[in-house]
Amino acid sequence: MTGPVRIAKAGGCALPFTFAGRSMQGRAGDTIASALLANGISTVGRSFKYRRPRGILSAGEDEPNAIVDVTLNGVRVPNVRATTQALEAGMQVSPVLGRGAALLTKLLSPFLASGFYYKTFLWPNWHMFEPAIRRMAGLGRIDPASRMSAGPGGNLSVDLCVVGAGRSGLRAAIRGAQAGQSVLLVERQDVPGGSSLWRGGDGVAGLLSEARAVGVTVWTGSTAFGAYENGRLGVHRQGDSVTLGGSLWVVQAAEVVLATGAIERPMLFERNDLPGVMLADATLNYLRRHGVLCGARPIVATNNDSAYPVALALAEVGAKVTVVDSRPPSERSAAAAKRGIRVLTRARIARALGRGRVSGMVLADGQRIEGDLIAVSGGWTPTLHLYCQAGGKAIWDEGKSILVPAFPVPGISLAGRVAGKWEAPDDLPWAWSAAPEIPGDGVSRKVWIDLQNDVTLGDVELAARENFTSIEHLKRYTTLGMATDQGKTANLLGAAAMAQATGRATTDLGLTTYRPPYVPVPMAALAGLSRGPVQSPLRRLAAEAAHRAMGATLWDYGGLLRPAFYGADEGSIVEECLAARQGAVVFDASSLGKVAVMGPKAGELLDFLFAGRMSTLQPGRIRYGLTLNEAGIVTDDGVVLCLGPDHFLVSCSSSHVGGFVASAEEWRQTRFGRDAVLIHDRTAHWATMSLSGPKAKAIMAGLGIVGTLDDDAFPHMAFVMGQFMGREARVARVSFTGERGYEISVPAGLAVALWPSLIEAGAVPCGIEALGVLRAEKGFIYVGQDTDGETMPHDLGFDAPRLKRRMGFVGDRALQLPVAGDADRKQLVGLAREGGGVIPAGAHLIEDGPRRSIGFVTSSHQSPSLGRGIALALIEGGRARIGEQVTWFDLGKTGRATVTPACAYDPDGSRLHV
Amino acid sequence: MSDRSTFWPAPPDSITARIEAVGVTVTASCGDRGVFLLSGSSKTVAQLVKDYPGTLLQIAPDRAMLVTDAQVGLQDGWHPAGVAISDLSDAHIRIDIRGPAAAALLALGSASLAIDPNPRAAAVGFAGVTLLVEPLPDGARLYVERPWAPHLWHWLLAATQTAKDQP
Amino acid sequence: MTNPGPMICPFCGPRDAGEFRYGGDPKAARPAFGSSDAEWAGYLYVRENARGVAKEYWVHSQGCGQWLIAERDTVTHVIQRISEATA
Amino acid sequence: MTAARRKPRYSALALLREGLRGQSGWGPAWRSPEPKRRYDAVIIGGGGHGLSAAYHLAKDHGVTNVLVIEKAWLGGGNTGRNTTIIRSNYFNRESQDLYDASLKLYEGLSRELNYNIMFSQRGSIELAHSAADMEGLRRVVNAMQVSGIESSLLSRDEVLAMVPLLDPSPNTRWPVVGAAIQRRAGVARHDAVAWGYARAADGFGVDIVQSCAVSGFLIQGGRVKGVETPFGLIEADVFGMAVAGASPEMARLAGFKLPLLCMTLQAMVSEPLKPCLNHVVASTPNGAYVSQSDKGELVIGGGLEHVPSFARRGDLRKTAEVLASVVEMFPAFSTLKLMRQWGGTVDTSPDNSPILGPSPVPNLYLNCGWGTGGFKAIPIGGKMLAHLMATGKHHALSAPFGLERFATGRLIDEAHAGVAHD
Repeated sequence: MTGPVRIAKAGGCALPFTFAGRSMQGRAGDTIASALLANGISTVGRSFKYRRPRGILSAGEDEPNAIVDVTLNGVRVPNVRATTQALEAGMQVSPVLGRGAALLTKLLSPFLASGFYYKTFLWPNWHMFEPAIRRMAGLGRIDPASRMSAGPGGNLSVDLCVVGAGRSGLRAAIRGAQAGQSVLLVERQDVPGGSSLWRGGDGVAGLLSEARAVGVTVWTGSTAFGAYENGRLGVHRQGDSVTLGGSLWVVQAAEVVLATGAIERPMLFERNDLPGVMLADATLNYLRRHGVLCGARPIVATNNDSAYPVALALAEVGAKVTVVDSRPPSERSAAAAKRGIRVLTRARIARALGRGRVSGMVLADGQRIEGDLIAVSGGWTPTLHLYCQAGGKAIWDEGKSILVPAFPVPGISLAGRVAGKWEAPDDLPWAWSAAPEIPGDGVSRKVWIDLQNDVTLGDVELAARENFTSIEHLKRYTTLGMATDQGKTANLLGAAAMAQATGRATTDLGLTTYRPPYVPVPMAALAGLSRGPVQSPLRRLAAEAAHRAMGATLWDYGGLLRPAFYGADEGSIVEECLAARQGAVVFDASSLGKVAVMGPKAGELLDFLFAGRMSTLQPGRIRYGLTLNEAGIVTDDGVVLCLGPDHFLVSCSSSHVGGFVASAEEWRQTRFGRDAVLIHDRTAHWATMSLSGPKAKAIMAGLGIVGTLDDDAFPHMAFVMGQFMGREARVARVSFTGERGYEISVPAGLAVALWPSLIEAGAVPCGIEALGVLRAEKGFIYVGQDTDGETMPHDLGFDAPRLKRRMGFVGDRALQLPVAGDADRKQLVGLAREGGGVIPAGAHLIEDGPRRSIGFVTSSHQSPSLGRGIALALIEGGRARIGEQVTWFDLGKTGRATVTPACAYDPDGSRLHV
Repeated sequence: MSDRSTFWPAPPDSITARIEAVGVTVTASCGDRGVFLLSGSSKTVAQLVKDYPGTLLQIAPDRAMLVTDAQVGLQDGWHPAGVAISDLSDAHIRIDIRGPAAAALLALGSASLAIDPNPRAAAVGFAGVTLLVEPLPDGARLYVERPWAPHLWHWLLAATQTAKDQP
Repeated sequence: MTNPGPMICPFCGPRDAGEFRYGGDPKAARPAFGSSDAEWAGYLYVRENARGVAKEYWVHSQGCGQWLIAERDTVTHVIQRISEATA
Repeated sequence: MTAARRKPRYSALALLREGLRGQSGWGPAWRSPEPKRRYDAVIIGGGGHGLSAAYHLAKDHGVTNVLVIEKAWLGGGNTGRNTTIIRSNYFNRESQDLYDASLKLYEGLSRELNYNIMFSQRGSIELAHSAADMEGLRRVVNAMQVSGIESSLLSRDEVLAMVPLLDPSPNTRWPVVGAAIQRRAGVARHDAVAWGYARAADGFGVDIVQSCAVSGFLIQGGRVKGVETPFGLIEADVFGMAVAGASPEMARLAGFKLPLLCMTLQAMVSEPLKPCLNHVVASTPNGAYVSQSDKGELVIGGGLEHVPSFARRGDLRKTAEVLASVVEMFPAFSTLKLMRQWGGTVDTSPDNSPILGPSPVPNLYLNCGWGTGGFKAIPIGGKMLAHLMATGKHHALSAPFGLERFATGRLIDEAHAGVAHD
């Protein structure tokens, strides 16, 4: 009993590797599987549930058993499919399922039929059994320290994409290129040729050079793993090593031709899971491509003609071949016999023999046949995966005994064996199709259908008995087809077995849904460039370099990278707050929106977008306002400047600029008319530095940007134009800190000049953290933090739109809905903690008997200027509770606080005019 | 909360920044041109373009961006002639991507440029942001708004560091 | 028969679908201020959400910014017609 | 009335007995009868909610002359497509009461149904990557604690100790700053929930008919008299609708429209691994979440694709976006491969809260609008629909979720409360 051995002499250079700790040698051009076979390895792992030994079944992406963990250059890659992964020198290959618990499961196996876990583990509860079950389950082992990189990938648009560079694929690509189409040909293997590489049949080299000559782009080591909508294909291109993720290419193809061939089916007989049972086509692949003879005394078992060339090839290299053909004698069987091959016809396999590896088989009529390899061919299943993913439906054609497309899918056509066109290459007319043969009654049911998930014929029949008879129930109840090979060799056999068990035709049962990816795809390749700072990028300030130069700490504020504070640590926030109240501070407000609204209906559009009227705004003046959605909920707040007749500038808050522009454009284009009003987002053109504090006016005087600073000529909520470094500047008197304020806007190119000039003029740099405290002291809101998805204008004290039943703006009608008048609406108020401390933001206000939440703290800080904690909160009927005490709750702690008006600092606003 | 200024790389200097990669050269520039967003009837826009020669990038039926060669003082606002003007001279950083491999890099950034490298309208989605494309004989000039320029630059750095062993 | 391919913007031409954003149901007129609460709720929240060809607003947000009306099959995502939305 | 009294009880003993008899003694988990012409109650939709409603009609209200109609295969809609997460960390009191009642039912469900649904209360962790995220989570944790539902905040070090594969470095796109955890939350075997309820309901005599699509309603005098099916007209006194993504279509057949928008929610799994992740981990800002199934696959989900769709399959761009976030948070996952990706059609409501209660047709009751959060609500969704159908009145827990809330404007907003869904 010899098992697999390398018979061909020379070949690629030697490649040392280890398997389960034992050092071995393969050679260049080997897959891990062919190298293992060359070293006489039969068992490559153990099955999921019964821990039975598993040997290599196939030579392609349909392999269920040869799943290994591979470590190379210190990187461990779990669940590598040995049959498609090229061998590399220095690989440490380890089988996935160790021997552990094999004896126990062998004893328990009669009790471990499919779905047993649904019927037990009820007492005491699942948590007691789960850890053990999880340890037994799972395949590969992840290494926390291992990392895999991937290429950037790309997008490609072509007229025609052909999948599969076998003969049919090459011909389709050439036809397309000759017809003037741009053609991409995608081939999974490392060289074009498809099955002709081992099935023989010349002409491939000629076709390949012709394809290249007419301009076909050929990608090898590339798998079209997914067909998505509108003719888009996901293609994974392998990296040069197992430790590299390769890259994701998205191919937009007007037409797709699938020349993806077919997958050989195993046969069903008792103990068909023994190592040494292989697909016939695979044994030919290993012989012709890797010089490996998988068995000295192979038994070729088949129900179709495709196995005869395999038998002849094995015989040619000296193997003692026996053919077991379940069909009556035929011209094919006679020809083989003439070549000295022992052929048994009308012969069915009953049982495989051997411990740990095949030693022969017993036929249905009791005959015993010795052999060290059973090469099976149970028929072929067209690889219709991408057609089905793209919206097609594969149905079993009882007549032809193959899967066929039920209806055409636009843009997708089939070529070659996937289309059931069986005329084989040139001289070997084969009939490959055959109906799957399911063992009848009175035969052991220990017949394996899904080798990786250990699903037997008995499991399928148990599912039928328990009425899990839909194909989807069969899959989910028995886990048939849910392993890493996704049932490529099992699904159809499962369907045929369930059909027989329930007296139906395989066609009626249908198949489970084909889902991407066709083969597992590295997550690193799918992530592509989206790593680190390139993932979910932040917007940046024009003056960022200047802030960095001053050692600012930068944080993410709603999608923007902004200075949090300028000192060494968060302690400097207090100093910045005090500087604002006592001297003057400057903060970078460049991200505030500057959206121009122009045209005859500009004022009318703004009246419609804002809860208060804007069209009455005079040139040079500024007005604060709220925008709502049609449900009356506050979506943003901001100021509007009137720059001139029919020319307004909306300064919305930094994180809502995109939202405001989108909403304004919706109403402009669907209600007001494109010509009547135009919207230009000028935000990026301007940099805005906001100076505020009692000394702000003195500093402005020193800068000379604007002519007059006289309060009558230049009052609060007005703006004037000025000059900075020879270019136009705009200075607006608005205040978000409650202090006198001058917002200076200059062209963005001058940002890095304006910021230092304000610092040199005596302004203290102020970060967003301090700004958060200053505006909270004033009770000024951050929409989205101090408001939630239910807050309406009157909850914030803007009662006019609702009470005056103002009409003609977004959300107007919603302010009259019953909910708008509920007494228990949450209203924005201030809170002063008993004893002066800080109530954590996120704390709730509670009422007892029974305890329930009546609101929550939205903003909370220690106020350096007031020397106590201040907070804003949304509380049910808040304004009516001003002056009352409430109880706050935070993570189990409670305390008291007094409800105050939202504004805790300079309520009458006298500071603005100091 | 830790300082994020190390994770988010400092923005490149938008004059001297340059990337040299296999088959592609990337350079940046900004500031030295008058750039105006024009909206209004095509007649009035055409008249303006005649008076202020430069490149006109058509963005939408109702807007186009005029890139003049000099700092020119077109007045912001709504003009009775029925055209709206916005001075966006400092709004964009111009990034030129040139060389034989430019087309593939542009296609990686925008599947739309893979479909049509010379789009009828200038605005496209590129590396997750919306920017303007001016096709060049050997590549393209991208006009990206300043807040997104650092991201685009770091995306270009990542995209051009193609390891040779990953296709 | 070719694939439906990328989305065709009436102004910008064929573009990757990722540049477009769904903009809601094309509403008839906005109910008058005096409409009933139920009418307003219908305008705000009730949608056709047809299975099959549906009339939808789309916005070419990473492009010309135009609001478009598309007739799109909500099962196959194939767009049969797309045109500029008008006031 | 114990459940499934006419069914052989599942137990280790029964397994032992059947193990020695070649598993031949197990009868059907549920029958597949031809439907009768008339029932007391008909439930449209043989998913988790529909089967749970049938079970609760029999168990809570003694109504057993019930038919469940499923257009395809039992549990084949969203029940068979979700990422199996069960939790009740919601913001509003009405949602907390509803989803926590569901969690409590789940805690006893395996024994109640005599069917192991493998509910693994391993804790659901929501990551914060900034101080602002932490404040948002604190707002929800406090809301839950005030309502008496266990939940707490975790420090950065506690999170990294529980989830060692997370990238601890401050220099990653999603630095771990802390998290919120609900320890009673976890995952379950989703198919088993549907099969457990089906078996128990069948045990009470409920008829479950698959491959039976409703093609129309016979409405007389403003009430539903019967439903048109491939088996002809089937009449009943009261009807319940629990069809999730098919809700708009079913409503149209009954002559009204709903405030729903059906979209695709994607899910995906890695190849199976030895145990390496012992909690559900979600990230609010990037919307990705991951847990490990008992078979070893990493079950990964991400946000919605905001496009009306009944395609039940996701776009490659969204798959790549979700995986990019997961790999950035768990760098070791870069060595893994995506094994399978699919989609379900989720019926989202304007406030991300369900719609439970009478429809505009008096004797047709609604259970829909669960959006991305339907699986965790199967036990309570069924119990509420059963109560409505049996009594004609709301249960206290379902009252706030009636269809009329959209006219009064009293929405239960779980969209803006910053709670990551599913």
